This record gives sequence, C-alpha cells and structure tokens, in this order.
Amino acid sequence: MLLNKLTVAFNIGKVCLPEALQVRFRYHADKVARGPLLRRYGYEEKILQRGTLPRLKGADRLCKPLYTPKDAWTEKRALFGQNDYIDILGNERLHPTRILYNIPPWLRGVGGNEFQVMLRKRNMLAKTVYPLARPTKWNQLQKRINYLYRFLNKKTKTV
Amino acid sequence: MFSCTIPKLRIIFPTARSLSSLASPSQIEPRQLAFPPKYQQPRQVWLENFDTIEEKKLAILELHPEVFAANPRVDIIHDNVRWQSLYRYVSYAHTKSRFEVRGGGRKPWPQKGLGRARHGSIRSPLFRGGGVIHGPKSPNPHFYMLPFYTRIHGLTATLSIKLAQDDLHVITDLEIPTDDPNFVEELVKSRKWGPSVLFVDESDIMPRNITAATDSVKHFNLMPAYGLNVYSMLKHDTLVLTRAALDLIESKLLTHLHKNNSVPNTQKYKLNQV
Amino acid sequence: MGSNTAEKALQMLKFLPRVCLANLKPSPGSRTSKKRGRGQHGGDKHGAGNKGSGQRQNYMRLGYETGNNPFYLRFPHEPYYQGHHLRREYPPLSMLDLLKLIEMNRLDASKPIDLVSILNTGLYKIFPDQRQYGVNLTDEGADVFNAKVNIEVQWATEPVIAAIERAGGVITTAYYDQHSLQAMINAKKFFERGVPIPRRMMPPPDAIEYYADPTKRGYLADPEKISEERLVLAQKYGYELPQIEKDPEYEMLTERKDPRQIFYGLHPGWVVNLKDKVILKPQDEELERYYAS
Amino acid sequence: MASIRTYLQRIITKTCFMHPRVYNSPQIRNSSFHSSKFLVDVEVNTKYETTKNPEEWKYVERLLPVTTVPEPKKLPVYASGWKPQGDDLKDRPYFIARTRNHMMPVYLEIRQRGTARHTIIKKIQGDIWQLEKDLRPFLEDLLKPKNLRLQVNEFAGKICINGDHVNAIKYWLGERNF
Repeated sequence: MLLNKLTVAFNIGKVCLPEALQVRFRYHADKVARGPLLRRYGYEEKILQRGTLPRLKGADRLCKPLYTPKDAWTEKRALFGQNDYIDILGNERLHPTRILYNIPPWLRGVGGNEFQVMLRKRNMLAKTVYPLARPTKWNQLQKRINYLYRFLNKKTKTV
Repeated sequence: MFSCTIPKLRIIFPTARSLSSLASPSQIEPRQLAFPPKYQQPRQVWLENFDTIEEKKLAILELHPEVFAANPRVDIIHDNVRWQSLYRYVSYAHTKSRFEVRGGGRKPWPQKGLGRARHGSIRSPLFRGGGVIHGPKSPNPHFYMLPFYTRIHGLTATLSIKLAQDDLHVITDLEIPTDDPNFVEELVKSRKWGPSVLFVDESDIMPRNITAATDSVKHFNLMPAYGLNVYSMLKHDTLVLTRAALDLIESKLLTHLHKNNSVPNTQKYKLNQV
Repeated sequence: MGSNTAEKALQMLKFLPRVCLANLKPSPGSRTSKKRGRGQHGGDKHGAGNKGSGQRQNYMRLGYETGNNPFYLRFPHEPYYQGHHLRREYPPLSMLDLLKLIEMNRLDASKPIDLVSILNTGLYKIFPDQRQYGVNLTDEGADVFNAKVNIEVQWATEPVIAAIERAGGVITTAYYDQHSLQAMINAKKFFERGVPIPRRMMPPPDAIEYYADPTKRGYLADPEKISEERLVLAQKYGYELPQIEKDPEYEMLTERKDPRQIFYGLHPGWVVNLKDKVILKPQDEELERYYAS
Repeated sequence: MASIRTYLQRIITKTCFMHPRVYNSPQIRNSSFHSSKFLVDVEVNTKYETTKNPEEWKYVERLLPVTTVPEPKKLPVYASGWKPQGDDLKDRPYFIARTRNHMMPVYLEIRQRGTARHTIIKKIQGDIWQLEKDLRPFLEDLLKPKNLRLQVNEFAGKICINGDHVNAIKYWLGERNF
C-alpha cells in the first residue's frame, strides 16, 4: 500500500519535470493492483441467513426485552368473567351488559359495524361536552359518518 | 349401593376415602329436590367438612340431575367461553385515514410541467406518512349476546362435567380456624384438590379467616354464587361449593329451566333494554 | 341405562383429561372461515354452486324490480283499508287453547278469569300500542269446551257465548282503554312503579253499542236483560241452561268488575306497595270524586 | 277539571320529588346522573290512608304471576286432547322430556323458502337408537311407498325426519305415555 503511494508520488514528480515525454498513466492499474474491494469485512455470508448481524465482541447487549411469561393468575385474569351470569344466578333485573365497567358507558352492549357504532357514539355524546372539548375529533367523527353513509347506501350492493 | 350410582368416588384411589370417618348423618338434613326428576336418577355428592385439614365426610347430598347430570355439550360450553371473552372485548387499534392525518390540503406540486407524477395531497395513502386504507378503526366492539338458555345450558353442562370428573366438592361452610395460608394449602394438598381452586359461597361477604388465608395465594379464589360463570369454573381445576351456594345455584337454575313466562328472557337483545 | 347418551358421555369424561379452557373446541363444521378463496382455483365458485341462480340470482326485497317502477307503485292508491290504522284489533285466543290452559293448571278456573290472568301465563300477548285491545275468544273447540268459568274477554261471538254458558259458566265482554291495558299487561311491574291504579275509561262511541248489548254480554248491558238473553240463547242452541243460582260456586260466577275498575277487588286510585304489602288509599274528597264509579 | 288535573299530575309525574336541601333553591342542575344526590324524602300533599287488609291483599296476590310453571292437574279425561306425561317412565329405555310448558318437544321446521319441511324431535334422553328402531316402522308405514329419511343426532339428543309428521309423531308418543 505504502509502496503504491510512493510510486504514485514518484510518477507525479516525473510529470512535473520539463521536457519530459508524455506518458499515459493508467490509474486504473493501481486499482487493479490493489485487489478487489473488501466489503463487510468479517462477515461470512451464509446461504440460509438468520439471526442478528455481526457485532463487536464485548459490545453492549442490544436492548431487547427479557422474556417474562405472563402471569395467568393476576387478580384480573383469575377472576375474569365474574358476574357474566348475574341475571341467571343473581339479580334478575341486572343485565350483564349493564356492569361492563371496563368500557365507556356509551359502548356497553353495543355491537355492529363501524357505521352503527359511530352513530351510537354521536347520539350519546352529542348532548355532552364532547363536541366542545374535542372539536377536531367530533368533526372527524361527523366526516367519517357522512362518508360511511354515502358509501354504504350508494356504493355497496343493495338487497 | 353407592358404588354403581355415584360418580363421586375417586377413580385412582377408590378406597382412599374411608367410610369410617362418616359423621352421624342424622344431624345433617337431606336435600329435597324441587321438580322431582321423571327419568334420570338424582346424583350424589359427599358433604365434606372444611375446618380441619383431614377430610371428614359428613353426609351424602342428592343433586338434581337436570343441573348436575345434564348432557355435557362441550360445544355449548365453548360458545359460552367464547361469548364471555368477546362480549366485553373492544379493540382500540386505530389508524388514521387520509382525512384524519394532519396537513395535506395543498397540492404538493403543479399537475403538469415538472415531469413528476401527479398528486393532490401529501397525505394520500401512496405517501410515506399518509393515511391508511382499510386500517383498523377504534373502537371496534366484538359484542354479541348469547341466547339466554344457551347460557343456562352452559352452566349446567359445566357443572355436570365438573361433577363427573370429580372436580366438584361440597363443603359445609367456609369457616376455618386460622388465617394462615398454609392451612388452606395443606388442606387442598391433602384432599388432592387441583392446584387452582375456586371457592363459591352464597353471598359476597365471606368469613374473615378464609379471606385472609386465600388473599396471598393467587390460584385460590373466592367468588359469590351470583358471580359464578363458565369461564372461571373451567379456569380453576377444582370447584368447591358451600352447601348454601349449592342450594342457591341449583334453585336459580331450576327456576329458569321451569320458568312460567320466559318471553322477557328469550326476546332478542335490544341495546337500551331495561 | 348403558346406552344413555348423557350418562355415557359423563362416564367417559371420568377417564378423560380435565375439561379446561385449553381443550375446548366448537362442534366440527360449525364455524366456517369468512375468508374467500383466492388464486387460480382457490376461489373457484365461492360456495355459490355451478352457474344458475346461485351465482347470478339475487333475491331482492319483495316488490323490487331492479330499478323499474315497481308494480305496487305503478297504479294510483285505492283505499281498500282506509282507516285500518285506527281500528281496534283483538288478537284471537281459541276456546281449545283456553281449555288447554285450564287443564294444564295455567289458569285457575276456581277464580274469575280476565285479561290479567290470561296474560300472566305468558302464552298470550297483546301490544296495546299497536291498537290491540284484548282477547277475541274464537269458537275453535267450542263443542268440547266443558270448563265452568267466569270469564271476561274483549270480544266474543254467539257460539262462544253459547258454549261457555252451556258448560255452566258466565262470560262478559268488557272494554279497556290503552292506559288500563298498559297496567294490565304486567300488573307486577305496574305496582312497582308506585302510581295509582287508573280508572277505566268508557268505550269509544263506535264500541259503546257492542259493550252495551246484552246479546254480546256487554259489561254495560242491563243484567236483567242479560239473564233473559241467556235463556234465549239456550233455546236457540238447544241446551238446558244450568242454573247459576243453585251452583256451589255462585259467588265466584257472579263476581264482576265495576265499569271503572281494572283489577278485581282493587279500586282505581289505590296505590299498591308490594314491598311492605300495604295499600294506600286516597282520602282527598276531590280524588275520591274523580275515582268514583 | 283543571284542579283535578293538577292533582293528578302531582301524583303521577311526581313533580314535587326533590331533595330537601335543594327544595328552596330555584333550580339545581347536576352535571351527571352519578353526581346527582339521592332522593331522600318524597313530599306528598294528598291525604291518604295506609291499609293492611289481608282480604284485600288476596286480590293483589291473584294478579301476581307465578314464577315457575305449575304441575298440570290430574283429571280422568282431558277434553282438549292434551295429555300430561305418564308417571311411570323410569324403566323405559328412552325418554322424551316435556317442554317447560308440558308440551311434546316435536317441531316442524320449514327451510329452503318453504320447500323443505322437517320434523324434529328434541329432548331425547336414554337410548336414542332404540327410539329410532321403534319409530321407524311406524313412519315407514305412513310413507309407503316413499323412503323414510331420518337422521339421529345422538350428541344433542335429537331426531330429524324429512317431511311434516308432527301430528303423527305426537300421536305415537301419546300412545306410549310420553
């Protein structure tokens, strides 16, 4: 490598000399002489590539979460489903959908497609502070309902 | 007399439960079955004590076959479990479509003359950072209602399976002498109950000692009779009913199975029904 | 017992692993994938069968003619049923069904039978908001009817009246307005609301004639004339009229409601408290005058 | 008339139901149902009398529906044609339970827009194959010269028969006291 550089410098010196014959220099020859370009030094290509890319030895671990199996007996999971049959085994006037405290009140016992759910949301929240407190969300809800109304009624197959 | 009819005897150690520890049966009144069965024989179960670690069989109780020897329809049980996990589940996954993504109102470059593809908005789904087509929209409830009598049959089928597999035990009450968790653990171990046990009492106010003893053990759970459900019965290996809870559950289920006017229950679920 | 299905299944379960959340399955074939097959042959017919109506036909809503002006809209309206939405409707109950209810112990014939007791069985329904005004007792099973009842219905024909009176019973046709019917369709729920029992309204002008007619056993008819008509009907249909006066259940058979009364034995204006089992009665003069018959 | 109406309204619509603390203030608007106060006392202006008369209460009890379906009466003859189930059925190889309303669980199912009719017997307990064996000759006689098409669902305790044979099967079951 060093030798190559020296020869290059020597050649340039030659060029600077006056009254010298014109010589055609082939810089490419140096490149050829240097041998092929080495890429990905230290990386062995496998046919079936798997796993992580090479890393320096002794480098820090990648921050990947440690595997922790989920606890199937946390209080929430251990008692999952409690009171789902409360209308049968308990108070007959309570419906299980009335005690779904984990979801917002307007969504309890609501099923159906996106359009139906959004109509329910609009009906239930229109009289609350929601349109004033979340004007953008409210506007987007209205836009989506309008779009879905047109789509479902005018673009899809009618019976 | 019992060997042929009771399914209660343990399969592995049929002799493990000795009859010698039988308390005088005269103190415990036998159960009277409402709606006497016309064809099936009543099932039988031991009434066990709960105040000592070693097991004492106090009496044999009769169980109504309509509730405890129902057809074990695993498909109905599956429907129940599926309903229980889905009816409360709401998917909140949300993607913004092009009108919800901020910006994108201006035409990014002129229609013609630049040699570039024509575009009207930088929030079109073709763009990086643009809206998503057909993405999930929040909230997406998976709610549906299982028919009333399918839920009842889910309960009877699960109770019948629990009884048939020797995973249902009836005890006098939940009174224990100490609030030490070791006591309950030892008791469960010595009686060869499953690692996870569901104790069901009549009401939601349980004795203090059992509450304190099972508080630290995650797989011992207490539940009032009105909270009993198919999912919990299947999640826990063993179901332990107090006698009062047994009476309550059986009478409630039988009442519904022989209900005078079942129209309000069998009507289609309406959203704002009372 | 060896081949009893449920017993067999439970016996098998004894020796099978514990049924738990991990090994549950729906019955095979009950759940089909919603995904539609794609690719060259994967989605060949998509379950629509080969050619024909399955693939091409779409059962459209009744009367829809794929965009034509439908037949039912092509001609001007002809008012065959003018005012049908205002007419009173009496859902039928046959005498055979009534007899069945009595024999099955769903109705107690030792007490007067009225709309409340029929509705309490849960086997007959009315919707007052759809202008349904009560029972139309039809004559199916009139020739086998043998129960001695004191029954109050809202509509009855001559053979029905004859059949009931031949069996030694008493029939009355009575009118209830919509508010009274709302209280009657679920009496328990009505009492729980804690409102006073409403007073029954008089029938509308077009119904007065029916309910004051002794041949129809209307509740507004003169009792003297009704007993005359009972004899006339017995002669017409050729049966001997059983004498109610000598009947051991004379009191039950002659129990009737006041024209302003909805429930037997309970006056309008009273509030029934089911929890404390007490009855609150108004004492204001004005109220008493309002609720008086 | 107007005064009667106001009286009635006061009773029926309960206009005077208010919390005693807020009684004097002109109007209070609670932000939600949950934060609103409980009703403590109800002010009733009308004079009324509280009575506890067992004779009158009998009339109230008559109006309350029974919770469960009562057992049918034992009669020598049932004129309506309906019969209750027999009592001595414990030693039979199979059993068809009556429904809640003491009817035979034999149903007609109409499918395919009215072109397909199926008779379904439900609530079969015991040996369902024995029942099929007993029922088959009876139905084959009815259907001659057509073939009988019958399916047994042992798992669910049902038998499904092609065609409308509801009354025939009910007759057959009635003969055998089911």
